[in-house]
Amino acid sequence: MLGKSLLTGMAVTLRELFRKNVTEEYPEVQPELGDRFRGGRLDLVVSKCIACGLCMNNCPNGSIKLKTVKDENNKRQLDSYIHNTGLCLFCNLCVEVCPTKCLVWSKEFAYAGYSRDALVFDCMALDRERIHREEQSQTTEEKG
Amino acid sequence: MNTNQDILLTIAATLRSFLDPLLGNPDVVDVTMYGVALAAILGIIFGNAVILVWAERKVAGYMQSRPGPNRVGPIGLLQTVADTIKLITKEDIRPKGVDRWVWFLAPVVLFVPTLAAYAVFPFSEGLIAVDLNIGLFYFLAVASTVTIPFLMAGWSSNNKYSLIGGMRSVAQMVSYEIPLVFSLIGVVMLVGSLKMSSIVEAQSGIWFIFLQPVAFLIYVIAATAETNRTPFDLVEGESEIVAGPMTEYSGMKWSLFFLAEYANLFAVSAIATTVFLGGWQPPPMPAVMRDAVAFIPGWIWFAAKTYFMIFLFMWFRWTFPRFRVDQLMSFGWKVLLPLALANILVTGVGIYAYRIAIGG
Amino acid sequence: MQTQTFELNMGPQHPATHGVLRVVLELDGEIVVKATPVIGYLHRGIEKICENRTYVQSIPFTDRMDYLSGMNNNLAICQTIEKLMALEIPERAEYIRVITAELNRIASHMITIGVLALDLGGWTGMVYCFRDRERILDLFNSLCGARMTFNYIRVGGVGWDLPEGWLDECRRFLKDLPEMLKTYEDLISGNEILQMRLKGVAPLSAERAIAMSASGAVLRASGVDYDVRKANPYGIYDRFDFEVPLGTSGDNWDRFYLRYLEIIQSARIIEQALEQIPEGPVMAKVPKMIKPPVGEVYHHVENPRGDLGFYLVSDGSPKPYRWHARRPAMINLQLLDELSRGTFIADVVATLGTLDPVLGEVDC
Amino acid sequence: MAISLLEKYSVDEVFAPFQEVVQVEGEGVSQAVVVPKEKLVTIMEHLAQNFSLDYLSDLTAVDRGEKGFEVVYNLFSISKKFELCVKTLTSQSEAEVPTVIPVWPGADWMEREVYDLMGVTFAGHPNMTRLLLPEEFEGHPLRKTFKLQSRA
Repeated sequence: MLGKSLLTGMAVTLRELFRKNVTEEYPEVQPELGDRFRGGRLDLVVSKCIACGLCMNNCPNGSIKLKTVKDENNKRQLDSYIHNTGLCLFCNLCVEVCPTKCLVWSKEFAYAGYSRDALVFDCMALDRERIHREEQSQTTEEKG
Repeated sequence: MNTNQDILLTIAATLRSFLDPLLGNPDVVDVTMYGVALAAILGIIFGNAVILVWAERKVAGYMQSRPGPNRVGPIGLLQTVADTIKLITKEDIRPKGVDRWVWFLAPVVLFVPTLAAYAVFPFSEGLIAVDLNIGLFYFLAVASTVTIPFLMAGWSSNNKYSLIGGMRSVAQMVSYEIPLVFSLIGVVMLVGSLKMSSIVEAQSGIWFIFLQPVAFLIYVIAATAETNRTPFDLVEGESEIVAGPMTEYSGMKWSLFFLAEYANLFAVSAIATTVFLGGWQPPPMPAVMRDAVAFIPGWIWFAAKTYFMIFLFMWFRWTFPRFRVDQLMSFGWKVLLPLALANILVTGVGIYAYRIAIGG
Repeated sequence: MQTQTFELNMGPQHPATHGVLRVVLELDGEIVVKATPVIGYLHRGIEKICENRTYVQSIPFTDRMDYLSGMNNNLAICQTIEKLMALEIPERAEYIRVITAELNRIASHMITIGVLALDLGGWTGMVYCFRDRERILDLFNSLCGARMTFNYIRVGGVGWDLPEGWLDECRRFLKDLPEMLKTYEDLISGNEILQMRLKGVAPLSAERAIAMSASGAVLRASGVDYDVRKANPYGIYDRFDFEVPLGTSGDNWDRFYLRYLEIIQSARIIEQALEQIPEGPVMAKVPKMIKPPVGEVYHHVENPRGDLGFYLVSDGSPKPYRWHARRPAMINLQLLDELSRGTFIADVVATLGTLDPVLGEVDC
Repeated sequence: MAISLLEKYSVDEVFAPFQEVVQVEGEGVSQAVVVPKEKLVTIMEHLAQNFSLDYLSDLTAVDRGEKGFEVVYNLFSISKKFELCVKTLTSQSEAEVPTVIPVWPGADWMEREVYDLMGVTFAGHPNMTRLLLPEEFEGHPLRKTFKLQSRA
């Protein structure tokens, strides 16, 4: 009968009208990212890094650029570590290959900017900032 | 006159008694009062458009398990205002190669019949801008000219999508105008008048939706097609012809189309309310309750019924997929039209039989 | 009366071309005389890129081909490399592969159904499909941290073991699936307007479908029993009991409804896999640097869009000498012209929706 | 499970009329039959008709450097579940093989893609134009002589 299925369809939408909606109100409610989330920036723990360059070599799209220098003991040291998220495929190969596990994904994914340069991160500077923040919070804790 | 005087009528009467000594000549007062009525109708159209755009988005949102606009103003009520500001401040782009005057006039021309149709809506007892004795006929005549601006827009845009849309609008609106008119004829036969107020008053006993259910169904379907809403939104046909005649319009010109769409939606709903749902009269109920709700003015009932009809149209829109152009035409001509004609026949026979029964 | 046909450019920017497909339509009024698809707007040269990458590095690029079914693409490339290396992979990994690939198939078909509803003007159906698909994407997110570009299936197994409670979550999804399908049936596939729009439009004969190398639901809608999972079982698909739904006339309706039926079969496979899944490792012993022996291999799997094949040529070095993908969506898209002729513009949109190309894969 | 056509029948059986021109190359998963391009269409018709290899799974080409271009056809039989890989060679300077559209019309876009990316023309193809790249593009990117530009 023409029309019966139309009424069934209307019943579906009417039922939905009174159901709870599923929207997450994004800026107020942050999404649950899960432990295995990949998609933010790369957090590099400089103190653990041995500057082997495996992450750079394993990157499929050349999004990691690191430079090394030799220190007085002829050991390689990190000179600069640039992660270009604009080129990043978020494939996790760099994190997996790291022998000292000094790379982790940060959960900060909202870094859209007005230029491509905003997508390029200096991971060493970010690490310094992080250490600085931690120290500060430690001192405030001690004071408190 | 009604014992509980309608507040709007009181305002009108006060205004008139205030103007009378001021202007002296009763004709001048009449003209001034028409001006006031026109302003009121414009206010209704714009106010309604703001509410309806918001309501449509809310209804769509809730039907799609999302909240709809909820950022600007309380529960998103000011969203349309914000959008309007955006549309007004947008650059007015005139694409190269458009037929300048026709293209410019199309949205304006579209707005005129829409506005004119509002003159005959009986919002409440006595609350009608012009109670023409051919009110319904006037509405149909005026509303049917809506086709022309769509064709103008489609033809003048110098865009093939617009052209297809314009052609579709002519085919569709002409085809569905006929069942629309025929569905109303049954009611006119019952009332014996085209006057809006008489049609409403004739329903004080029983609403015509109960006497003319088939006509109501045909009217709703044809009206959906007339207002270009899903499942008959072939003129716009988003996924096929981008936006049909509106493809090349932007900014304020586009929003006039948008405004007219919602004004039309209100118009067809108001006519449905007037003709089938008893207009400004409260729903049929026992006499005790009738007295209890007597304080509610007629235009509240009218608005409530009209908004129910609008919700129905929105409900259709957010449930159904779209027809194809050939199916649309064959449905209109092969199903709706014969059905409407049969309805007229049955109504005629019914009226005749009723007269015999009464007479005998 | 003398009439003239005219040309209409549908796309590359058009609401219903599934990305950046351009179709040059020659129209006689509303009737299509000729439809020429013009592709390549999303061509990134993935084949060339992957020939300059190692085997492992080429896996994330396959995610970006058919981005609605990344798991199946990962599966295809990994199995091709494993076939070339003659590598055995652990049981548990095989089961995880099947579960994720079939979940991905369900997600992809949900999009196909929903987007077709949208192309026919039914907005709400699309939203419901996307809403339900979100459940699968959440499952994938907890599994591998990505929602669409997974890079989860790896050479030798899978990247991560299942997190705690994942299988239960998966079972819960399967429990809710019939209700979701009921909703689609009520709102989308049961709708008479939609059936009117699709039934009998753009039929494709079985012979023609085979001759045109069509695959997936497009081929099966014409009644050809060709599902790679059955015809040439890969992985452990021969252990599962499932049916290959077939159409009869190969019209738009068959192509559309087949996807609906395939969701049910995929759910059956997942249910069986969830029962049988053993404990154990999820990764075989694979050398750090993968260097397959000299040789070449063609391997195909059943992608939601059809028969996805990879042709790899190895010269013994860490990089593939030739990396070629047989993309089902591209080959199916060839049919658009002959299927659209004589139908209406509105049908072109529907036909395109049932052929279901993903432009990332068409253009590669 | 699909098996290679050559597991079921011997090469002599399959290619009886063309024995002297057909060669079997590689083994295991790499096994393929190399046919001369002059006989390509005849042999393909023979395979399609007599061994029901009715389905052209894949058509691609490999740049073998000095040896020229190798055009690879992966065939499948939907009814009998055979598979077979057929190859043909064309020299670098000529880079032309006959089209198989008369046998499998579905080869249309696959051949155009090979022409576009590898620069092998298919004689007899009704519309031998670029498929993915723009008309004005110079060169054929999948050739080994075409070097990827490093990112600036």
